[in-house]
Amino acid sequence: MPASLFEPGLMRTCRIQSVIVHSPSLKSFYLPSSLDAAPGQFVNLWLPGVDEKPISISGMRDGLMELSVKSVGPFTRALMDCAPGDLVGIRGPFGTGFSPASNSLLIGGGTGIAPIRFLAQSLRDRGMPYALVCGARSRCELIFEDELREWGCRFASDDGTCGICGVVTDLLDEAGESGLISVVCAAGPEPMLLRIMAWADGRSLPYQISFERYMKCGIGICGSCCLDGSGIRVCVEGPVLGKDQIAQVTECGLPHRDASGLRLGE
Amino acid sequence: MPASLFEPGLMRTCRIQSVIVHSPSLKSFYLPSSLDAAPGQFVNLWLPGVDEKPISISGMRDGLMELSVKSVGPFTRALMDCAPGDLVGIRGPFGTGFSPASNSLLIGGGTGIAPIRFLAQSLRDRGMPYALVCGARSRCELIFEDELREWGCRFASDDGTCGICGVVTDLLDEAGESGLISVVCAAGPEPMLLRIMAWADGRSLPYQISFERYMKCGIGICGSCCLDGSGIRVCVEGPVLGKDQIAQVTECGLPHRDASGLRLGE
Amino acid sequence: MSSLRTVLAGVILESPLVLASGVLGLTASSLARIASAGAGAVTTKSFGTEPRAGHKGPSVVPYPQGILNCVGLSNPGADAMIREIRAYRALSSAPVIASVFGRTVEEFGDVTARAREAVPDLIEANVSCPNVAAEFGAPFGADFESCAAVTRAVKRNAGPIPVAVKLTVNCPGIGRMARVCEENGADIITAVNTIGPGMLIATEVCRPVLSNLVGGVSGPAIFPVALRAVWEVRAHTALPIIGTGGVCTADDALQMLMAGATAVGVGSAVYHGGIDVFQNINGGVEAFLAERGLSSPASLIGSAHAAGRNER
Amino acid sequence: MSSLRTVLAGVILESPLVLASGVLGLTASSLARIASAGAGAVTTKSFGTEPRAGHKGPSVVPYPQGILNCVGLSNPGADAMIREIRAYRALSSAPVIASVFGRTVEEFGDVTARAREAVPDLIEANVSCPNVAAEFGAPFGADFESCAAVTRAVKRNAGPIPVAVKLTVNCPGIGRMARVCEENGADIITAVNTIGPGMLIATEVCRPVLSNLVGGVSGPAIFPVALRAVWEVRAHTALPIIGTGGVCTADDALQMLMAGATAVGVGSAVYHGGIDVFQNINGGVEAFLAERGLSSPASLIGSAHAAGRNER
Ligand SMILES: Cc1cc2nc3c(=O)[nH]c(=O)nc-3n(C[C@H](O)[C@H](O)[C@H](O)COP(=O)(O)OP(=O)(O)OC[C@H]3O[C@@H](n4cnc5c(N)ncnc54)[C@H](O)[C@@H]3O)c2cc1C
Ligand SMILES: Cc1cc2nc3c(=O)[nH]c(=O)nc-3n(C[C@H](O)[C@H](O)[C@H](O)COP(=O)(O)OP(=O)(O)OC[C@H]3O[C@@H](n4cnc5c(N)ncnc54)[C@H](O)[C@@H]3O)c2cc1C
Ligand SMILES: Cc1cc2nc3c(=O)[nH]c(=O)nc-3n(C[C@H](O)[C@H](O)[C@H](O)COP(=O)(O)O)c2cc1C
Ligand SMILES: Cc1cc2nc3c(=O)[nH]c(=O)nc-3n(C[C@H](O)[C@H](O)[C@H](O)COP(=O)(O)O)c2cc1C
Ligand code: FES
Ligand code: FES
Repeated sequence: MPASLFEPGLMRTCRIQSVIVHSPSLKSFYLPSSLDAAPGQFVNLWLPGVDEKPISISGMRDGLMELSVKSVGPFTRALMDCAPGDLVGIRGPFGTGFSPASNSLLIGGGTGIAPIRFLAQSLRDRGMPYALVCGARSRCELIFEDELREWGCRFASDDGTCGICGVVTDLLDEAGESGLISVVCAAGPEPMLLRIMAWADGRSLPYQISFERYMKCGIGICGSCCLDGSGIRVCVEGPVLGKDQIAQVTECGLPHRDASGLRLGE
Repeated sequence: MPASLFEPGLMRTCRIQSVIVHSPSLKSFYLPSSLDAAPGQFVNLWLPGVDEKPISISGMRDGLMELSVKSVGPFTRALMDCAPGDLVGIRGPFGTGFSPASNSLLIGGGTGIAPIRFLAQSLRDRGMPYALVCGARSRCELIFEDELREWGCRFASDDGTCGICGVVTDLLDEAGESGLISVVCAAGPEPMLLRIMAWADGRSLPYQISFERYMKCGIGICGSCCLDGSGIRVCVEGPVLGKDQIAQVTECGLPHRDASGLRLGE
Repeated sequence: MSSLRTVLAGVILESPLVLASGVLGLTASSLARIASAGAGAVTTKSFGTEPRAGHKGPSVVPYPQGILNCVGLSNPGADAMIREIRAYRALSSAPVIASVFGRTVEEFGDVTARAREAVPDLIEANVSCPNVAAEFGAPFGADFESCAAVTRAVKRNAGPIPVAVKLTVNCPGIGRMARVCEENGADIITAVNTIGPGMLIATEVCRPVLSNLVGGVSGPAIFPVALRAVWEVRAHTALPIIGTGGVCTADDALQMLMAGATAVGVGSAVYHGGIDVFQNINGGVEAFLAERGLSSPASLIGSAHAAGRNER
Repeated sequence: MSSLRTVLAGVILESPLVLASGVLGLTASSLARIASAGAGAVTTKSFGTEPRAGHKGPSVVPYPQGILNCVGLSNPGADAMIREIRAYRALSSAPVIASVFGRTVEEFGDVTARAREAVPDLIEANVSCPNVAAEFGAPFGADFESCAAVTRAVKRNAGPIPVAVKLTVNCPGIGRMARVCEENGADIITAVNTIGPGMLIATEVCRPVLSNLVGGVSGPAIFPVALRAVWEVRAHTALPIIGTGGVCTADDALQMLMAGATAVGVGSAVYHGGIDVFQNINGGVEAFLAERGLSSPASLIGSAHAAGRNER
């Protein structure tokens, strides 16, 4: 049998090379990787003995893949204890990425800053102009604040500890004015994404939005991540979806399905 | 999973395109084939409902693979009944081929003429000079007599019905004189092959000899075709073996092993 | 003109391809998408009476020859699945198969009664789940007695809806097991579920990859085993068969039909060949039929049995 | 310095790799060639008291994920194999395993007595052959009773030569089967034989490809199933295991060791990776050991069991 070509679905293990502590519950992990990944794509990260969960790639540089994670439950808590040298498993990269375009308006909220930061990194590398706004509940939940500021980012925080006191959508009009916007690229909590889409729709701007849904397989077969409407699989056709795809989704803003497939609250 | 590259071991079916009747018990079959095969290689031919047996490729032209077969038992007898349009299975090409060289002396005996004819065909295509001698028990056991004669072949037959009355090795000295011989390439009954090797050894000529042994798998795992000595697999390292490989074989000229693996007479 | 129309226990499918249970079968939208992608019928994820989260990750991991999974019996429960089946009807006209499981014979009866509320076209009993009442919790499908009991319980509560029993090869003889199902009222045999189970170990970390240690094997690796199982079922029963396991190409589907399948399950191929795999297989089967002047797949069903042993 | 030296039931192997039975195992020269290619021990083709030609062709047919074979129990008989084993001694110092089978318990005893004349280092009982005395001719390995009887019969006649029993996954529980073998005197468990069986159909000719219709499945396709079987055997017995099935790479071999194998069988990989596969696997295992400062594969054996379930 011929040696099979690279299959992203196969499990590979590697050692964490270094860790950046943004805050005790917000860290970035660097993994050696020769993968070719686009901003917006994610990996399934396996902590042996714990669980495997989808995590966006937040940067790719010098053969290192960066993952930026916030502690919200058992898996992410266990990850906070990981140190350089620890072995983890990686499958992916999975899903679709953002299509890089000049004059993109990039919007990241919370851990959604992760893929947006990778996108900004890659637009900068290509010399493509962009506008960038990021928000979080509080400064301590912001990743890469200094770097992003250097990259021209405007900030919003619920508590006013960083940038304007408010939500990231409050910055949209201003950012929209600052230049000709060709496309809106956003990732973050779904209520924020809904507001961004409404804003962009009002201006007839195209958009690319990164969605999160409960995921198991990452390879498009288990059905956990399928969106009501046209049955789009967030792990394959997403996580980044365009306006036309999103138009077919009938569950935007609804509570997500859980591990059993049950929609919360149903 | 990536589409697998072409694997010669897999079964493929095709329809017999045409048949040449050399004699009621000696026929050539033409099969559509896009395979790249070298003279000396063989295929496993499956007659559905009958058996699967190794058969040398006797020619390759215009997308047709030619197999020339003599009726000697149940399988080959059933093959004599096959007509254009009949479906057969093919696996291969298997094994090693002859290395084409200028001034080769080609010697075919009996059904061993089959691979030798393919070799002559390919040397002619490349414009490489060769000498060619073929023998059979009787004219009616000779395949491609007219064509071979056109190609400058000298013949020998046990009963004198074609060429000299005698065995093909009787022609060697003469063929050897006719020019500078760089290598001897032979296929045929093992006693003939032994005489050819002795003749070539006497003249310090290199040789490439095609062997036949009982075969099942054709892919080098069942062990049926292994030669005593260094354990060469005739289906993979052979059927064409060079002088150095043959020097390690300790069973040349002995009765062959049968389907059970038992050497006949042991 | 050849058509792919297939009649399965009286139910009409526009293609013999059936989306296998557990693959993209959790929601109405997902099922409808696969139906419009070319499946003649779609099967829901197997559901029980109550929601179950299933195992942690990794729970679905490919290896180069196939896929291992231990999602097990994770499902949103009968209430939710009934809602999804009903919602599906508004989205697609292709038949839908409700796949059910229980941990006891009674539970199989109960969930069938629930499933019936949704009026699926077929009910499929997944007997590969462990029988909590049996020694070592062996699967129902591994034992003639318990498989018979499940078949009866499901059949009793399914009313007029035809019942498929989905068998595993991990049993003393799948042909005889199918016969037992037939004798106990099954209308269809689905063969097979995942095989194995199998394991993969991550050598760097020196531990099994799957959270449950082991998982069922599916995908191209298992195709020959599934094909043989279908052949055996055909040799032992007159029931229509949904031949499932490793089917990725039109040639695979044709082999299943010739071995005795009336319909052909497709699951893991969605990974190996994408969602287009349904259209691709349909196209290949249609071309095969057209070349031979056959008007439907029906005449292929079991046709390879006529040839007998490969020795004249 | 790491070495690959492995002690298997007291027999010393210079590598944990063992040529699996039925692959290039008919003749002394072939066995010796594989030993010098890097196998730590070699196993003969399974032989019975009398020569058997086996099935017609096609009897060994690859599919993209593995190999199907129905060469079955074709073998040149005990007389010839004894000659080959003796001749092998002149050619190689690597241990040789005589694989034997019988169609009755008595035949197992008889062929073991014959095999013993050749003084092999180990005798392996292939219990995947049909028990002609059993209902439906089920294989000895499918039934606790008959597997126990064979183990006793072989052990009785093997004298001081350690006995391996080679199990199939087609049984009610391979772990418990291994335990039964242990209780009845087995010194080693070989796990596993081919799985399935499987079938392939040539759709153009509408008939099964293998002359025997079905054949055992081997090669990379079956690796996860074989690995799980080794894990189960390890969990149920203290016997050393020859972990066999689909091993093609050093990582596969390491997984087998970590699952509990002391030695690792390699068969079909000779097709998938050529005869160099032994050297390549040895090299990879050696590198893995060296990187971790381990002196031999022994410390890896069963090491993945320590990790337990993948849930903290
Ligand atoms: C495509 C994608 C990219 C993501 N990228 C990032 C990232 O870059 N950084 C980051 O911190 N987080 C990211 N997440 C979210 C991350 O997967 C969850 O935070 C994580 O799974 C929580 O697991 P837990 O055990 O810590 O918490 P839990 O207590 O199990 O869950 C907390 C919440 O996390 C979400 N979640 C849990 N399990 C899953 C799952 N299997 N799939 C999807 N969501 C789940 C649910 O909303 C749940 O309510 C991403 C999720 C998706 C789908
Ligand atoms: C590499 C190779 C190339 C060959 N090329 C040709 C060819 O081009 N034309 C041709 O006519 N014949 C060729 N043969 C021989 C051909 O395979 C046998 O004639 C055929 O297998 C006989 O089968 P049967 O059932 O007709 O006769 P049987 O009665 O079964 O056997 C007659 C004799 O054929 C040989 N034979 C039988 N089965 C096999 C087997 N599985 N493998 C090898 N030899 C076998 C044995 O010497 C046997 O005594 C070749 C054989 C080999 C090994
Ligand atoms: C991720 C996954 C989940 C599955 N879940 C179920 C299930 O809930 N019920 C069931 O009967 N079969 C289930 N199966 C088995 C499939 O329906 C099918 O029988 C098996 O995978 C073999 O077919 P395939 O090779 O085409 O996938 C599942 C298979 C996979 C890969
Ligand atoms: C062509 C072939 C012949 C085999 N013959 C035997 C045999 O005679 N006795 C036996 O115990 N196992 C036999 N086997 C099984 C192998 O020894 C091995 O258990 C199985 O193939 C799985 O390992 P693999 O995937 O490395 O080949 C045979 C396998 C093949 C492929
Ligand atoms: S995570 Fe399984 S289909 Fe998307
Ligand atoms: S024919 Fe099987 S090894 Fe050569």
